[in-house]
Amino acid sequence: MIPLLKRDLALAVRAGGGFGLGLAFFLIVVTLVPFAVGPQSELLGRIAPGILWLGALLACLLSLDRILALDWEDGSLDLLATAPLPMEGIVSVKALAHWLTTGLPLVIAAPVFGVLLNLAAPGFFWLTLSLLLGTPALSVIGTFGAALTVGLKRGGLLLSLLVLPLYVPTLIFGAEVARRGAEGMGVETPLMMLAGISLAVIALLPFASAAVLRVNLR
Amino acid sequence: MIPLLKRDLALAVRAGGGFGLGLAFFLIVVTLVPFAVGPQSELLGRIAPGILWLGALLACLLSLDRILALDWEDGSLDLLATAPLPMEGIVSVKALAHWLTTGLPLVIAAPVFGVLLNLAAPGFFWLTLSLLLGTPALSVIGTFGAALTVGLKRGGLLLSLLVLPLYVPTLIFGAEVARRGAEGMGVETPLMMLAGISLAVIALLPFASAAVLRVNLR
Amino acid sequence: MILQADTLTVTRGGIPVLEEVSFDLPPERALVLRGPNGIGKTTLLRTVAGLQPPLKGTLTGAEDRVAYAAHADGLKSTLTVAENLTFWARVFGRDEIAPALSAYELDALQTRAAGQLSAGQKRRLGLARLMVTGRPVWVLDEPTVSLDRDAVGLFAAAVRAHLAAGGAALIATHIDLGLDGDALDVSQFRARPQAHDDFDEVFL
Amino acid sequence: MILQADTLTVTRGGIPVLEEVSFDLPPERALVLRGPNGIGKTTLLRTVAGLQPPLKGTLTGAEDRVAYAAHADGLKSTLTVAENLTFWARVFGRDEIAPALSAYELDALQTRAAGQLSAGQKRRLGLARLMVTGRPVWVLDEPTVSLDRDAVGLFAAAVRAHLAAGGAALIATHIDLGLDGDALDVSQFRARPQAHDDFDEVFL
Amino acid sequence: MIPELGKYAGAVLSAYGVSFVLLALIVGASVWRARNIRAQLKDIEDRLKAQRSQ
Amino acid sequence: MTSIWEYANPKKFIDTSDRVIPALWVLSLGTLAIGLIWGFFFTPDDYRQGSTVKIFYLHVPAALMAINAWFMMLVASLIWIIRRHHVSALAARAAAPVGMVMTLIALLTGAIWGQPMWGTWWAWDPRLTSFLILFLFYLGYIALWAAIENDDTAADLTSVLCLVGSVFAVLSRYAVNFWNQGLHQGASMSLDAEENVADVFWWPALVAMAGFVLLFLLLVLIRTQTEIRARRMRALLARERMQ
Ligand code: HEM
Ligand SMILES: Nc1ncnc2c1ncn2[C@@H]1O[C@H](COP(=O)(O)OP(=O)(O)OP(=O)(O)O)[C@@H](O)[C@H]1O
Ligand SMILES: Nc1ncnc2c1ncn2[C@@H]1O[C@H](COP(=O)(O)OP(=O)(O)OP(=O)(O)O)[C@@H](O)[C@H]1O
Ligand SMILES: [Mg+2]
Ligand SMILES: [Mg+2]
Repeated sequence: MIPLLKRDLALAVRAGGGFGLGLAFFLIVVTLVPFAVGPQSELLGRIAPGILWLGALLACLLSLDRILALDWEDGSLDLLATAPLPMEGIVSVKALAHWLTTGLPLVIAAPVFGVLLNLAAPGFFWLTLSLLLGTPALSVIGTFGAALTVGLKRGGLLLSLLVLPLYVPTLIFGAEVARRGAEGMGVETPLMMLAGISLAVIALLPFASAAVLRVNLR
Repeated sequence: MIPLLKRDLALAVRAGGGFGLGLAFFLIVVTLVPFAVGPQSELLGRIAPGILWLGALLACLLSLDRILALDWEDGSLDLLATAPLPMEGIVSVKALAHWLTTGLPLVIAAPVFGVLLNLAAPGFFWLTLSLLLGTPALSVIGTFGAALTVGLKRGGLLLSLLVLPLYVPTLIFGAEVARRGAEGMGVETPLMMLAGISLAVIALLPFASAAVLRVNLR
Repeated sequence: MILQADTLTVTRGGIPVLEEVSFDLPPERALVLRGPNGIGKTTLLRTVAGLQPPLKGTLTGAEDRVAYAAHADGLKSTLTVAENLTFWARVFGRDEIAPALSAYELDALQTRAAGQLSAGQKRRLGLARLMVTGRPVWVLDEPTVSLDRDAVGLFAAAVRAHLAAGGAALIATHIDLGLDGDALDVSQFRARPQAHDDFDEVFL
Repeated sequence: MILQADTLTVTRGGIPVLEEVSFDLPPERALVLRGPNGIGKTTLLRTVAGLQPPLKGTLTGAEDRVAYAAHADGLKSTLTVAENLTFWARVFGRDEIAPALSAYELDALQTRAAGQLSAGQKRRLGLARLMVTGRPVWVLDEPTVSLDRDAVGLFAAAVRAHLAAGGAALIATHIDLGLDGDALDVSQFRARPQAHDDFDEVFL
Repeated sequence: MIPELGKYAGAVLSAYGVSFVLLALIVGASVWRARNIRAQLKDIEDRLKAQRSQ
Repeated sequence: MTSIWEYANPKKFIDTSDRVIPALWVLSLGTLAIGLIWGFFFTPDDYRQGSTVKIFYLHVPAALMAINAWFMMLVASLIWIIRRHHVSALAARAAAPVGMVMTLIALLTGAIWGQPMWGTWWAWDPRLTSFLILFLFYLGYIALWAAIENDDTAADLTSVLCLVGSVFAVLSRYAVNFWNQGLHQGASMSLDAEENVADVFWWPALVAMAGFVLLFLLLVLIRTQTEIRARRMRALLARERMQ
């Protein structure tokens, strides 16, 4: 497990590895929003928590097809499947690596982007917390989608189509935490739900991912 | 030229060809926005023109790497380059095919999605018109980006990064037309600018695209 | 322990390509699979490696004892030769990569990124991977593709050393490797077309 | 009209791989390029096809007269055999695909999607493409990869017919094609490593 | 005996119209594809039978 | 004593359904016609909603079938996963487009209804939103089937997607409910409810519902037959190619 994680992280930071590209995409989406909806800061402040969550989600989404497709193309995935690692472990490590290279940077950078969108002061803490709790779920669900589409030619857009409805509950509760937090309202319920979803997904979904990946390798 | 266009359209509608996937992505982005920013219809109506433009732009963006990458991978691009077609013609046809399979469906579907986001009644006409004028520019600029990144492994996210800043002027004027239109204000200036950008880009950018594509094929 | 295939039927895309395949592979032996293009050698090897289940028949002695080398090498072009090899060694719970490097004369290339190797060097690295797995049964699919004569010699020596140490090898190849193993022509197992009358059969 | 290369230097990744390459290719002749892996045959052929400029030297008679067949076939797997071929014919301003189909015995496969062909059939389709271009100079990079003996015969016959009709062919290959063309071993043109003392030189 | 739909006539009729069109589409597509595939399969089975009886 | 699993044999399934289908044609179209004609021509207008109640006879049955179709796919997927009967996997595949059309009818008739009732075509009401999400699930499910060449692989992958998707669909329902308390009517089918619709609307609606169920059954049978034949055709062609 550990060597696989180490390798994936090493690959991510090498040339062309994709570390930081999710972040850049996030930046650009956030920058484009004022151009699209207009520069009124009151309006931007109102939609800021939602847009930041949506931007983070899209940035995650776009990097999903790297999770497994590269290993599939160069044959590593076949070889890993014959190695003494449980498939559930492999997909979990892949999801973890994706989170470390995409989700975590987004969590750290989100407050900075919040400034750009005029996010209300109390919102910063809740936005960061909700992203910290929610992005792992995005990575795990995304790995499931990646495992479903791994053998397909140009699975990228199909992957988005499959994964997005699965992202809905996480997005709703995550954005709700950030929005209520920014408005100074109570956030217990959505926060609990968000944490619950993340835990359940991390505990259970790798089994489904491993199962579909095995089918795809056949 | 014509056979190339015909082939690209035929490929798009065959299995796995990607026709309609851009549309699906657009649908999903538009669906997710209310989950992110909340269901208040007044707020949604205010940001609707901007979000619809942004959604259309992202849907375009995601399908850009199909424009040239597939032909590169299977060697068609090398063979096309040695055929008696000017490279400028090839990239123009590719951009046109992209617009027909991605941009045009978005233009047609945008009013439907406008309903979902509670777009103000006068906005429908201006939204459609601005997309009709603006999406060709998105396709042509995107083709330029695709030509720049064609030989790179996993150029997808890099392509987005390169292209997004180039999309900014089109987005600003396009969204401005839709927004002012929805609010019943005058739209002449941004409309002229939008049309101007599209025309200029269509007339000039193919030369740049052809030049970088030639370099990339070397 | 013997690797044993007993009346195996293997499928590709849902269709049987080889049927009733039986062979024994005792330790210290190599078995060379032969047969024309498209007959189903790759399919058989993938089944032995455990990547796909056989349709019928049983396979014993393969579980967790097989190191598989496919048409693709599973190398990461941005990692160096040593990093690639170390990764696979660790995955199989081992550490030592020096013997594998020297067996394929890769020492001088240790710090070179795999993407900057020539095709033959890449292949040598892919084969060196087998030596760091510590697995007793090597399952090799056309291992000598794009190797020059000297490198084929290195490969044959590595296989002989592996056999001498109690290992076994199952090799699909079109060329003569200079190994004194048994040869098995898989053409004889070619799946017979089945009668089409019975409606059920197609869902086999 | 003669295809003529005069003291050509060709580069790959910015580095010269072959230099001072000169040859003449008159009509009705075939020229077979030989040389070990990695010497630069593909690079030379891409230069002749006009895909990359030579570093030095001149090339005459190639402009708009070359049909190039690379390692990859440029087939679309969701289009049928006939659709693929018709597309390339139209691109070159022609219509007739029947002779090409029959020369490579593809008639029976006309309506099959290219993705469902075997590797050898795909290659035959890729070679049939040359016949619909109507171009006089064929530039072929290892055309017989994955072809079986019969198909190699079909290919040789097609080349002979092309030469008899006044065409020419430049072919890089490792095997014997049974054509009575001249052979050119490109190893002799291998680029010498240059002195690195002078700072400017590396920017060549 | 067309019922009096009042000011909502447009809404009601278009609802029925849209529904019928969609139902007709799915029924039509199902039937058409059923015919098509049935005929194709028959062709292939006949051809294979002919081949084997030679 | 014959077991129900006998119908998992494709041949037997086709033979049996061939016998049922003609009767189903008559039955389903008949019931549907009776229900809709009754509802459209012979029921009074609602005192609040006016003639728009007539949309009820399309909207509610379609909405119910949209959910039931997904439920049927879930059961069929489970049967495939547990017992690996090909007919059930193909039945799930056959049902998906029908379910998607039902979802679309519910969405569109609802939108048309909403214009006079709520003054808007669309609102992000929980029930409406859930249906939109259901529509997306149908879309993804169908796209995945279409994208995979190997039939068994496709059956395996889509049934796992259906399983996981069902869990997430339920989860989304709760999430959406939390996110917005809506303006849509409560459930009319619950027997205890005060707000139960009057019997005059209720009876024709029941008949129309029966019609929709029968029509769904008919379409699924026809389409499953087609899928079986198509699958056999692909297998025969693939074998022929190998010889
Ligand atoms: C556009 C999306 C809509 C969807 C997906 C939808 C869905 C549903 C569903 C699933 C039911 C059945 C509930 C049950 O009886 O258990 C239902 C019933 C109903 N819907 Fe909708 N609906 C939509 C829009 C509308 C609109 C705009 C109206 C406007 C008034 C409406 C009015 C009704 C009525 C009257 C019922 C019957 C429930 C009752 O009688 O109280 N729906 N809808
Ligand atoms: N994806 C696929 N779907 C269906 N059939 C396939 C697929 N890939 C290969 N086949 C068929 O399966 C058969 C066996 O292929 P396999 O790769 O096992 O052959 P092989 O003996 O390894 O050939 P080679 O010597 O060329 O490597 C071939 O006839 C091939 O056409
Ligand atoms: N992308 C690249 N960047 C730098 N050098 C490269 C690249 N690709 C190939 N080379 C080098 O260029 C040289 C010439 O390659 P080329 O493909 O022309 O050889 P070839 O004679 O066609 O070999 P083969 O017989 O294997 O096809 C080789 O030594 C190779 O290592
Ligand atoms: Mg093989
Ligand atoms: Mg070469």
